[in-house]
Amino acid sequence: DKEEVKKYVIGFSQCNSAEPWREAMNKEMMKEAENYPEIELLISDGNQDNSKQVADIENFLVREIDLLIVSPNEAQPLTAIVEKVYNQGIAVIVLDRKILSEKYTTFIGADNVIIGEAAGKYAAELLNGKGKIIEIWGLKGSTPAQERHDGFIKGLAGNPGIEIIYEQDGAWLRRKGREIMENALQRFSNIDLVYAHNDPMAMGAYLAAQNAGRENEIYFLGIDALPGAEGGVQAVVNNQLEATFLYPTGGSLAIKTAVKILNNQETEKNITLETETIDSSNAEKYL
Amino acid sequence: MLSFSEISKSYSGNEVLHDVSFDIDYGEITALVGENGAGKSTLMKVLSGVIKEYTGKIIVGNEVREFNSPREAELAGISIIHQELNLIEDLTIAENIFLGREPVTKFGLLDFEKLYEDADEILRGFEFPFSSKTKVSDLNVGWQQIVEIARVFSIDSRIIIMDEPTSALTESEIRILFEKIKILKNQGKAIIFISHRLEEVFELADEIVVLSNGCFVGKFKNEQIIKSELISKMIGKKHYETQRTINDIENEILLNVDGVDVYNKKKIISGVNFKLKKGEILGLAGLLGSGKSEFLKFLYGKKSYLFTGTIELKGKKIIPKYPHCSIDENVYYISKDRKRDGILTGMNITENSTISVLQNYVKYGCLNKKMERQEVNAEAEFLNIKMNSLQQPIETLSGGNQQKVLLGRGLLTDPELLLLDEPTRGIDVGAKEEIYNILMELASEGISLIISSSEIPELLRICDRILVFSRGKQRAVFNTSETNGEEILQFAFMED
Amino acid sequence: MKLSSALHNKDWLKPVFGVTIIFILCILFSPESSKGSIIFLKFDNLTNVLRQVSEIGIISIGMTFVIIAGGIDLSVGSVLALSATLTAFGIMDWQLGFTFTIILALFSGASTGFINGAVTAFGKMQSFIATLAMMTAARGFALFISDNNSRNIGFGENAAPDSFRIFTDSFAGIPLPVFIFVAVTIAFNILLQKTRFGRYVFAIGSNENASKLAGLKVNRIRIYTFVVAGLLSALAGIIHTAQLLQGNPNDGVGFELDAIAAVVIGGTSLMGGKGSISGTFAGVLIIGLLSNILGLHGIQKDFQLMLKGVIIIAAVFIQGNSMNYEWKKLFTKRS
Amino acid sequence: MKLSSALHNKDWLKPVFGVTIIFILCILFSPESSKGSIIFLKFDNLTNVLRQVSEIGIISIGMTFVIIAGGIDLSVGSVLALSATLTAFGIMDWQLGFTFTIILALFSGASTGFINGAVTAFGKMQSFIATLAMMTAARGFALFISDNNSRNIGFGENAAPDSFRIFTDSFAGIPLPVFIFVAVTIAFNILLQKTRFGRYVFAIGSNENASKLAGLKVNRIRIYTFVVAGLLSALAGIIHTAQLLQGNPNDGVGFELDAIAAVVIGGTSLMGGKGSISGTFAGVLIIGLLSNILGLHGIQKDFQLMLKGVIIIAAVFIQGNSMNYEWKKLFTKRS
Ligand SMILES: Nc1ncnc2c1ncn2[C@@H]1O[C@H](COP(=O)(O)OP(=O)(O)OP(=O)(O)O)[C@@H](O)[C@H]1O
Ligand SMILES: Nc1ncnc2c1ncn2[C@@H]1O[C@H](COP(=O)(O)OP(=O)(O)OP(=O)(O)O)[C@@H](O)[C@H]1O
Ligand SMILES: [Mg+2]
Ligand SMILES: [Mg+2]
Repeated sequence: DKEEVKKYVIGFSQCNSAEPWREAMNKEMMKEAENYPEIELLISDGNQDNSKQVADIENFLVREIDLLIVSPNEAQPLTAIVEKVYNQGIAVIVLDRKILSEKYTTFIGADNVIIGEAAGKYAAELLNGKGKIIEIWGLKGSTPAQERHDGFIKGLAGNPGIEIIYEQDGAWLRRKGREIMENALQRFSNIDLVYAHNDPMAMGAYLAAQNAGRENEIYFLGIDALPGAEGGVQAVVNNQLEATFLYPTGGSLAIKTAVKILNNQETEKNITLETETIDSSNAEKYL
Repeated sequence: MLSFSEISKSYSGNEVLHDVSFDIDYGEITALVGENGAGKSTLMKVLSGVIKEYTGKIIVGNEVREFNSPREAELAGISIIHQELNLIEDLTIAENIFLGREPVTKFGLLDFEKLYEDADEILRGFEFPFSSKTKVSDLNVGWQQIVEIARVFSIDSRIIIMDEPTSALTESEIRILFEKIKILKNQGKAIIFISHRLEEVFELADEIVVLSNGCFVGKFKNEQIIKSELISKMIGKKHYETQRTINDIENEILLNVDGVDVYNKKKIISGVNFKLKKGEILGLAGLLGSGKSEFLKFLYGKKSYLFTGTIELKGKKIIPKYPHCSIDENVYYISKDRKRDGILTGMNITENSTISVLQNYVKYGCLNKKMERQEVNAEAEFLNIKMNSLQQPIETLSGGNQQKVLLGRGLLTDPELLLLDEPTRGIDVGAKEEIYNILMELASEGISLIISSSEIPELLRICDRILVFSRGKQRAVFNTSETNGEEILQFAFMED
Repeated sequence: MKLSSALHNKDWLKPVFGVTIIFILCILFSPESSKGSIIFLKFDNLTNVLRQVSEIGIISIGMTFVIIAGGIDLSVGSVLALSATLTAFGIMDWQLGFTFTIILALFSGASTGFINGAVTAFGKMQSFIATLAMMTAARGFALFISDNNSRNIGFGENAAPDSFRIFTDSFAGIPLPVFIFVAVTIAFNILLQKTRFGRYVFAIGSNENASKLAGLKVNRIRIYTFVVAGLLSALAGIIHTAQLLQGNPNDGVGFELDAIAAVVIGGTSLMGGKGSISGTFAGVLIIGLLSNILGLHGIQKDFQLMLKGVIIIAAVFIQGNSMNYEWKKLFTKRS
Repeated sequence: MKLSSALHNKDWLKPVFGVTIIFILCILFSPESSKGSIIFLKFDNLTNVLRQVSEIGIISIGMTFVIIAGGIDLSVGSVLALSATLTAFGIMDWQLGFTFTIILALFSGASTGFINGAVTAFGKMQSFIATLAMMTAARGFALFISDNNSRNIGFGENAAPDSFRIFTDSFAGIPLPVFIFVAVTIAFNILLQKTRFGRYVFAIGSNENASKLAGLKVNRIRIYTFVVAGLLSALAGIIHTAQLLQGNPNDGVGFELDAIAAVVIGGTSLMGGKGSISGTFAGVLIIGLLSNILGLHGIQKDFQLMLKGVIIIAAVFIQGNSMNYEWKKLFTKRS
């Protein structure tokens, strides 16, 4: 019966399910997991709180999981517990964000700096080396926000004509994106491009501009490129966002890799997911 | 010697004390009397550091003193029992008595053993039936008042102020209190005693100071003034005691209480049996904790207690459950615990008066405030409430006037049966007389009243019949004309 | 004496006064556009402020009732999310049409409010706990309905009916949510100040015991206050969905604190028995103006937060306390 | 009478009773391991629960003082973040060494607490507002210090001194934070129950006016309660840093609600004047056990949230109300 079939328990510690990108990751995993009747997938939500995520993993340990997949909220705080799991002989797949140790089985993830850089280069090209940019940050003090910013600056390098005239913390929220843009629109009569650290904030900014009748004079760039009606790809197809940059969740790959590991097959230590620039030229095929 | 020198105080432009000057001697009991709102409490608050903004001087010994807080006054040897209860309900009796002066062990921790021992010791002197470990919130007003008194007795002060300490007490506690006050007097302390019960004043005081409308009227030696003279000094006019004309009580029975026992886990009231006619006034007499208040609360449905026996109102069996149901039956109740069960703090006089009858002022779904004000105004005039305006928050009225507002609240509901617990608590002689007249007039209009009171003379004055409780049991019912104070007390003291 | 009693009775003067001062400060500290005009005063900016605060404003109006009655409602943010989710799914997936979607969303608010009130009143539970539980449960329910997905609203075939656009439209340059916010403020101000129910709300917040003895149906009144709060949170949820063209079960986090803050800044006491809708309106505006002026300056988050802390205190002093404590004294000195 | 007074005075029985029931329920509903043992009861799991709640627990103890005194402290989460940030920077960047770092962090808590208290007491402001402002400002200050970055703690050369490891160590299999939590609980229980200060905290929360009339220095006592809350939040911040090996200015968001919830579930009234440390301890455990058992089951988030809502209500009934309302009546009749 069922108990017999579910040989393996995989615990996935997600750091925050309240974000669309991460929820997409969860969904991808659940869908993939359905292909393997022998595994049972437990997903916990860290609520964007390091302590909570550590507790979640501790609970997994008590539950005697066979494999841990973890997408850390922050690297350092999760390192010790992940090491502890690994040291107990349980395989660990680290997703999306690394930990500060080599004690894991496989890392799967994309590189935020590279994505930011791609966005920066794309922006520089769009603006022909001259223009005024609004940057809407993810939660300040969080690693991805910092990296997406750093990459973007790197991508813009060598374009002294391009200037970031206004930046605010949008905490990854569509509502904040809209509010920040509304203020920016009042403040600046000249805005050429908006770079938001994720698609929902970019869409929020777009709504604000649309409301002010200025959506056509501004380019909107987002990050994540989630598929589906709610995702950034659809927004590109709708001509709302100029482009979005794929930040693959790695969800299904993580499950596939997990199954390999559980079946004692060899896996690579580090799997880097490729990013992709999605604009009107290729959006349709990512829908 | 303690002297007040040209003390003035005003609120919102209204002067409530006007150049009051007089002296008080140590080793004497000085009574302070005056109408409701005369400024007695205000003057005492000035003396005890509660009110900081006033003009004039307070001279203690030969020194002009200005107290910025009650604490400073207490350190200077002045302590006070306020008119309104000021206890910390969530603490125990002992903790209240020694608040701010708790004994500590040598480790700096509270010495609970000593705390409770000392408190019990003090309370024993008052024949207090509860352990000092009881939480104050579990006591009724009378007992709380004794805790307040005990608190002041535990402080070694030279000047002791008591603002209506007896208004919630019955005869036996008052006797004990007076004995204690006399001991203090003999220790050479100055005692300022405020009361509206003039018999007490004459019994206790050496000197009597009269205030009227915020002005000092005079200081008299007890022996040199008689009651009627004192009253006319207080209220500025001649005072008549109208006698109840035992009138044509209708024969229709409004309320029939038949063999009622009330339970709250155990039996708290038993054997209540009486018929109340339309237009009749029934008095409830009894000692502190005898169950008379509890019975009124039960009849009104303040709490839904279990009971046996039957209660018929207008020939219909009722089970008292909720106040709003009682009000629908035209029964209204006014508690003696103004602060806890009466006033709506922060709301004004109008709002406090009409809260039970708002449906009368609804027009197009909204309240017609003009109509509301007019009716309250009329009511306030009828009750002779002393106030600045109808917009005044109720807690800024003098105690007696708050009581009148609450009475007005009840009258506005057009009751057929009024249940009044100590309706004249804290009300001055003149106003008391007014209220008696009002109550008797209500009765003559066909309203029935049940009045619980700790003042037997009061019951004897206005009631048609008096029912005596002791230890939760109905002991007797008398026709007022056929009994006297001693007999009632005899039954009130009855043990099982 | 005249001025004193005018100030005493016309309590709405105080908040107006407070907001006016904040408004003037905003003008003084506003950045200027390249052409030297005051950005803060631009018509568009002012309507933006109003539109941005409209959701939290509507919620705060409901919260005012609960708080005056001596309670608190922590579930408003989750109820907003639930209503927003129901709105999006109702209009897009379940094709309920305009009217039924709105009814469904409002109903969700009314029933969560009812449960809050019933648990508080009959369960004799502190409303903090009852609504904390609802805060959790309503969010869970929103996630359940939506399968943890946000739902975008589109127009056109098989999507939202055009009538739904009304929520995003502007009239005379002013977005509908602003009108709704103002209308709600006026209507509920009347409810609080001019009706029996309003009076009862004050009474039970002031002294529950005395109210019961005066014949008020305390439990029922308390429940109604929570229903008001729930209904208005749901209304805010509908507007939220229309504004962002998305119903997101994860939205509205932290709104309870914002709303309570607006109410309290508006002079309503958390101890119950005191407060006003006009005060809350002022509190909402003060918070909105504050965010706006800081946002216009594009101040960095750390400084923005530190400044905001200081300004909140200052605003409360300007708006409430100064009037309560000092000014009042000035005016009420006998003379 | 004997039993009655035992129950009446020994208020700690109530929470013990409540937690015991919850504990038993956790055992009953625990998942089983593959070998059939009860997972919930594993030693590691139980110490996990204790360690997980230790931070919020320490904060809740401080919060209890503030709430009993009739106030509220919303700034605890931000103060934790500030202290955590200062700890990390103090020990890593500023090389203050163990003792001075701890002193600095605790000092930050004491001073934010002092400011909270002073603004509340002397500014005559509702503590909700004063601490809301501090919640914002302290977070801003933490971000400012750290330049919006979290700071990792390492050991070895030029890094944290080894003495700092004590916070992460275990003794007899039990982590130090658990010992600290228990010690804080005991010490502050004594402070609340057995000292004058403790009595005064109850007094001002129960009736501020009467306390003033009785000569208590109400303002000073109120300030002390906030200092206690600030200090303990800072202590939690130090532990937080040690546990996660990181000082993060964005941490501690929402802790204020968790802490208040624990206090209120523990039977302390938000109206002030009533409450106990043992109740809070129980409240903290109840919340911890609840999260643990839900976490162990790996239930989906939406169901988890809905369940949690229901269980909170149930827990409060089991732990507080049943005892408060029915039992108490049974036992406290004098006879
Ligand atoms: N806070 C206040 N604001 C405005 N008026 C006040 C305030 N406190 C007292 N008053 C007014 O001062 C006057 C004197 O009140 P006070 O309490 O001293 O009277 P009293 O002589 O003690 O009367 P009673 O016998 O009824 O207790 C009253 O008219 C009262 O309305
Ligand atoms: N809240 C309460 N809890 C438990 N017992 C109570 C409570 N209130 C009153 N009692 C008890 O009920 C009995 C009747 O009290 P009640 O207040 O009716 O006395 P009373 O005759 O009216 O005296 P008083 O003059 O003090 O009002 C007393 O034994 C009293 O201790
Ligand atoms: Mg008086
Ligand atoms: Mg009584």
